Amino acid sequence: MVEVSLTVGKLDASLALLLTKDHHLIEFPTILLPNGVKAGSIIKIKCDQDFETEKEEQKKFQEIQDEILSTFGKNLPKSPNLKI
Amino acid sequence: MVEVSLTVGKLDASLALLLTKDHHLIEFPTILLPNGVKAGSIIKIKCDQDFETEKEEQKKFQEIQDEILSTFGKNLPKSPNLKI
Amino acid sequence: MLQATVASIPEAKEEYLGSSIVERTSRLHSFADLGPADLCNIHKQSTTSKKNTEIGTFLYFTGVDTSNSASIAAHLQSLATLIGSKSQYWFGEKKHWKVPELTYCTYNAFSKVDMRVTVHIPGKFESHVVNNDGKFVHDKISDEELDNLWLETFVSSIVRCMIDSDDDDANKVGGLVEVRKINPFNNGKASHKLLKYFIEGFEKFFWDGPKLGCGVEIPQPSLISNYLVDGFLKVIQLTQSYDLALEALQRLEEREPSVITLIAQVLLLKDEEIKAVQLMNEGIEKNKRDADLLLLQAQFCMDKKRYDLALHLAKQAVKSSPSDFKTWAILVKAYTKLNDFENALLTLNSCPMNSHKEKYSLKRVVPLRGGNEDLHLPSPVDVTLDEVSNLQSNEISYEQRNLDPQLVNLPAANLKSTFAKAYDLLTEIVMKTGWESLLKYRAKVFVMEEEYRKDKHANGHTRKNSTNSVANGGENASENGNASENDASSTVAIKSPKKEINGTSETSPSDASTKLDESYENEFKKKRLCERWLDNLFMLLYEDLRAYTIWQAEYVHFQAQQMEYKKTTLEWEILGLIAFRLKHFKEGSIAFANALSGRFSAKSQREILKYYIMERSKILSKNSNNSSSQSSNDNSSTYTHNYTKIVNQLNERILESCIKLLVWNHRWYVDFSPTLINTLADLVSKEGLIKIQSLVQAVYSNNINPSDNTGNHGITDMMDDLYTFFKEYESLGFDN
Amino acid sequence: MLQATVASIPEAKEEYLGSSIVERTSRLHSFADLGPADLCNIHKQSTTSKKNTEIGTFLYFTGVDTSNSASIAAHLQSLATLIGSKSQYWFGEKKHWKVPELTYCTYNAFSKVDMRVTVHIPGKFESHVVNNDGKFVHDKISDEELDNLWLETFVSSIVRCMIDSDDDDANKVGGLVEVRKINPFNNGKASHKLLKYFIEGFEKFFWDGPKLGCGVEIPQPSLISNYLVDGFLKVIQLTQSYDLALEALQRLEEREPSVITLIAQVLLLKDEEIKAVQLMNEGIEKNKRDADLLLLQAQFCMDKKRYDLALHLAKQAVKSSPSDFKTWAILVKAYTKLNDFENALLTLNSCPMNSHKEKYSLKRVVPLRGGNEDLHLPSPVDVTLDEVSNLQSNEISYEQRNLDPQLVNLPAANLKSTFAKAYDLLTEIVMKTGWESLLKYRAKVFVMEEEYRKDKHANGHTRKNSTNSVANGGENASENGNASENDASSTVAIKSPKKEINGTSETSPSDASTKLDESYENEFKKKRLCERWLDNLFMLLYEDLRAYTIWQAEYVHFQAQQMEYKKTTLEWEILGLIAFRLKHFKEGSIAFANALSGRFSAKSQREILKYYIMERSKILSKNSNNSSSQSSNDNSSTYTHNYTKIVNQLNERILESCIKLLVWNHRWYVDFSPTLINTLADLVSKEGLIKIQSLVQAVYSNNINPSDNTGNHGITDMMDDLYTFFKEYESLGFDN
Repeated sequence: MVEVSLTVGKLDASLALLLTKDHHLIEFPTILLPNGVKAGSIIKIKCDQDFETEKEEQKKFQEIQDEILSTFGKNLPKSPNLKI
Repeated sequence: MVEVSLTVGKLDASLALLLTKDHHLIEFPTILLPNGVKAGSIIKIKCDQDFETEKEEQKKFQEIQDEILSTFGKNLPKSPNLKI
Repeated sequence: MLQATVASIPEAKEEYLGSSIVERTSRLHSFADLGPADLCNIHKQSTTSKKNTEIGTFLYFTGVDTSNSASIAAHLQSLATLIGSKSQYWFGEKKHWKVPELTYCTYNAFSKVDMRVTVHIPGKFESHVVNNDGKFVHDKISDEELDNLWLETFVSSIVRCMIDSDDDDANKVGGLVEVRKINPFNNGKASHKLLKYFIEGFEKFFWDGPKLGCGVEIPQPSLISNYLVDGFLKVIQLTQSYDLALEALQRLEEREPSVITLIAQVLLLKDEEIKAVQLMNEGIEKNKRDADLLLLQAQFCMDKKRYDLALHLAKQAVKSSPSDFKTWAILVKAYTKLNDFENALLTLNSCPMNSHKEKYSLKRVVPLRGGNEDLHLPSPVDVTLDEVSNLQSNEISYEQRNLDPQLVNLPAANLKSTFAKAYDLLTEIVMKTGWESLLKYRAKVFVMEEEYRKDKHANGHTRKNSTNSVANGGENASENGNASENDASSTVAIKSPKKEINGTSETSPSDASTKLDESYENEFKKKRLCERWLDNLFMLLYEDLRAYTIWQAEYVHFQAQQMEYKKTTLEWEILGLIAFRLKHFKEGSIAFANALSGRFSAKSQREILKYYIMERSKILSKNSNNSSSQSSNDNSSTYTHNYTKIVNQLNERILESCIKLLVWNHRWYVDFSPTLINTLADLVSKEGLIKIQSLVQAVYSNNINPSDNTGNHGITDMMDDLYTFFKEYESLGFDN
Repeated sequence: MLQATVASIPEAKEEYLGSSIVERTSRLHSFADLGPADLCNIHKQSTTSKKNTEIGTFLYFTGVDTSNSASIAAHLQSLATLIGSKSQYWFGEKKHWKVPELTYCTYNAFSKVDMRVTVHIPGKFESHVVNNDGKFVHDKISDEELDNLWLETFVSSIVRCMIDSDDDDANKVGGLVEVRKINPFNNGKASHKLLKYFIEGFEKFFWDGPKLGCGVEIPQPSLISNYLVDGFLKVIQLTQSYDLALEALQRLEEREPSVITLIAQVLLLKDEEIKAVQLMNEGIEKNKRDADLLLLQAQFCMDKKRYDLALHLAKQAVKSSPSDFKTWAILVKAYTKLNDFENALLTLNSCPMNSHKEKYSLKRVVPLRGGNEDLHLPSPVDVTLDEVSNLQSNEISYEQRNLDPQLVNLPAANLKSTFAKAYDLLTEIVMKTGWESLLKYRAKVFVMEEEYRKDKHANGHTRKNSTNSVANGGENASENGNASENDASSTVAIKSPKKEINGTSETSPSDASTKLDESYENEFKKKRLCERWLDNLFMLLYEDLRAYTIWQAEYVHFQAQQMEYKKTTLEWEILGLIAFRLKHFKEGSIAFANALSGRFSAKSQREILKYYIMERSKILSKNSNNSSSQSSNDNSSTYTHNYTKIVNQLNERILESCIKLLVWNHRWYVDFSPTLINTLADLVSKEGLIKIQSLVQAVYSNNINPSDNTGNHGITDMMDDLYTFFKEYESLGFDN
């Protein structure tokens, strides 16, 4: 887990400019900021890996692959190719 | 507090490209990502306002202002302006 | 076989003898990616004039066999013979030339050297290798290295002649015309050897493919996406040599798993759909972040109309390669097909733009000091079709001068690179939503850039500055107050709600930021900033729609008044292009047909050809549905009759369009048009060669209607060349 | 007072009568920000030639009183009289002209209209207002509105003439020379009225200031930072009218609190330091995110050498306005002063670049069809100084042709906008660290861009594309393999460690990303990507350092051999500029002195003038320290003696430099140089007017040494004009 403190340097329609202590400049969507945050506010960001969602998504993706294979990847009896 | 789930689309030397569910693209410093994160990983970001640090910084800033005022903003007896 | 004539060789005069070579040498260091077309320098002596003065000319070539110095020497020799064989009109004077010396330069894009062959007549030939600095490095090269350089050169040449787009007008204003393009694979048995040699070269240099550059949809060439691979696939499709390709690719796949995407692509070209699907599935199992493969799979699902599946794949592709335009583009398409327009707009807004790249096209290396005065552009007389070959340029320039000002310079027509592609995605959306709804969707998801124009943020720190090279119209307008106000009055419908804050308070930084702080929590926070380039595309879309709407309204009005709606060919063509940009294909095709009823126009002909092909495939796919569901239906035979009639009609139109374009290309020394060959090959596969042959014979036997501008000559000979090509490569349908 | 002569009027020939006005009209819509210089169109009839043919000429003006149409008419009238009063050499022929008509155009940058006055001689004058579309809109304007337009026009003119940099060479190659610049405030009592009128206008249009644009350090003009404010402050400094300014600003502050920054700035100019400090403190109490005020406070602390305090303020400024270059720049400076080079580099890397903006400069509006052949550029004879006025251009072009190739086009010399400023920050760092340590610091904090060149990311999605307009050298080199290899061999010391991954695997997307995934957790993760533009600046720095080092080494070598180290003036000048860029001011000043010993050069003179001023302020500040600490010292009187001698010497050199530059400017029709006036005013405040006057009198009374190229004429008259100016505005020291 990583936790870090950032200053909101600027607040725009949809993007905020955040500054780290060591002068990193980060563009950050305002939608991800808590309510009440203003230019000049300081925020804490915690960042964690989300293994659960990873697994879920993987499963869903596998289902899509299976569906594609079963729909288009099997030798169906071909409809007769009419020649006119 | 805001919590959100993001996919790591790409991982560079210092910047990662993160994607939100609704197709926001965020440049994010890799230094803020937890160890073990790879391209394709999913991460959770929690964001909180940090009132304590705000107060601290405010105090420190006030001290600087006071020092400036007391150093340069008081009528000291002028050293005589030597005309040569 | 159609023999080249001296009238098929365009030439440009050099400033002084050999200056074209000097110029090329001085520019070698600036050649990027594939490099320019081959250059041929010709020394000419007049046999008629007394003084023994030599002049120098030059022209460019693509498609010449550059696999070794001897084959280039042979090409030069035959060129010299051709020029010396007959007298010709040379800038108004009848001249008989002798050619004592020729030099051919062809660029090796792998090793970044220029390979050169000089032939002395009579005499021997010599070859040189020239590096980036213009220095001869031939001496330092071993025989083995030299063989390798020639193979690289050959592969470079073939890729160049395949990638060079034949979509563009061969004779566009200011473009390169002193170039002759030859089909490298239409040389009987010998071309089979060349094909094998090319595939061998492809396999060998596959790992250096990125050196050749790539198209505009990706920012950087990769092993799987680059011009070498593009050229290879085009050769395979042209010659239908799928099995040769698969062998080579399977060997490469053992070393590089991502080659699986290319194998699947060739299987799809070969119509082995099930195999391809299985292979793609296997590939994804191995690497579910292979963006190229995900893209191919997504495209496949789109083609099968399974947009739900495509959506999932496109999302995964974006996650796997978020800096590529093409992954985002297919996501936009999937959302659009699924009528999820809000997400379509949001993803469109996230597409990474690529403003620095241009499509590959052949360019002049040697500038024409005297402009067009330096050009000798003879008219080939061996293949002609009056309406095409006799097209007068003064007629076109008359139309240009008198062009309806409303139709001049519609900025959407000049979009380049990813901006053009993004516009295409946007028109697909508006096609389904209509303009008014589109504006509502836009207002729902975006905060408009102009509401934040004062915003300092817009400068150094955002992606927005990638858009500065968008069509100038919009940019200029926003730069000075008055102009943009004038603009506002004409595009009032497109403007988002006027700013409420005004003047004073708006420009005060402290003030503005307070305002923003207060309000951002509600509306703005949920919306996203619309990228400036997308904002600009909306503007261009409005202008296209306005022009289109005016045209349609006028047309109805004229019809009601029973008046003729008169436009020049050029105007119809522009209207057709607007309609096609807006996906109103039916209306566009009418405009192009009107354009072509006035005079021949290569652009209109090419566009209407696309329409015919689109229509045919629509009918064919409808029929395959019908034939399964309605096979027991009573109307079956009437249906079949109608269907056959329509398809036959379309096929005839396609054939006619191809032939006219082939004649046009031939007039401009272009005897290799991959797209047209593929179209005809497709026709042959559907109808059989015999039917096509007899159709051509019936309509284009020499000199049928010399009176009504349909007189023609040599067309059957020209087509014979193509039949030979189809037979040589055993194209589908060549044998019935 | 120095009367203008006909030889002070440069002219350019029009294509046809009135064409310059037509050209200007057609370009009105493209004028941005402040707009171009005023244009004056002159119709001329030869009284000597028989045929009554008229020709048209034009020139540009700045500094003319444009406060109403009558004053412009008066200016035109006197111009006509001047031209008609005497015959003159006109392209080699002696001609006597009559002027029947003149038109003057001056751009109102607030309302974006062109104000025009035409005078017929004999006859009346008329005035017009022309809008962006080139239409006359005079009729629709009420008298009150018209008065307002004229006030706007006047303010625009004054701001233009103040902002137009007089740092640049008046006669630089290809630049605008057909322009005459006048001091708008050197007109006796009348100019006091103009000054008041300008301040009135400033106060009235303060809210529209952002319309006039801003310099390169900020992306967008704000109320506090824009050309109107810049021009205002320059006028206040020039005329030392601090109290007038403070009154106006205090009224503005009531409505807009951020004006406090400007008040503090004026207080500092007025030398009321304590008041300024208190005011800044108050302002910050009210709004601790006022970036402009924080910047001013930080700069103040820097000047006081309290870098620790400046650092805190700079950090707060960056947090308050992170998209401005200037907030970041001062943070870099503070870190550099505090020897925290790692943070200096990290913050430098975060500076937002502004590649689209250019410094304001006067440009041609009317192109010269015939090039320089169209220019009539007489030599004024009223003020001359032989070595300056007789400078031969063929001497300079000889030096240019024979220039040491090592010194041609050092790319750092051509940096523009924020890139030039960032380079300045970088050289401040290297000045303290040296090159080798700088490389180590760099390697410690950055991953180099080239290690990630293949990286797709570099395209659409990062800020990196803001750097594409950096000096071309670097960009081109990286675009084609060979060139960049050659490049590598010459700059091998600068390259970061070679990539370990090579060829094949590097270009394979799947492969590369796996590699990256594995390794990113250790080294790379802690480092930051070096922006491409910064990478490029390191390259340029290396080239500057190399040239500098070679020069210094050669010099030592020649000295050891007791040989003369010979260079042309141009070469010395370039060496001086390199040294100044690298902050080796002593070495630079030697080079400029060498340059000037060969012949006069305006650039060298200007640079060495800066050096003299820098040296003097160093000595003065050292003395003020010494005088307090050493007042009881024995050596005190010897010290004072030496000190006085050095300061006197520097003052004489400063005076001499100013005079030479004034003569040079006068030769090129520039009779207004704010920087030089300020320098002289400073001298007067230090030494008293009487001393300066007698110094000038002693050296420059007419025609002293006509033999040795120091002959002169009219210099005392020219200086009298300035004395009058100082007296008029009661400059410090004018009365002793």
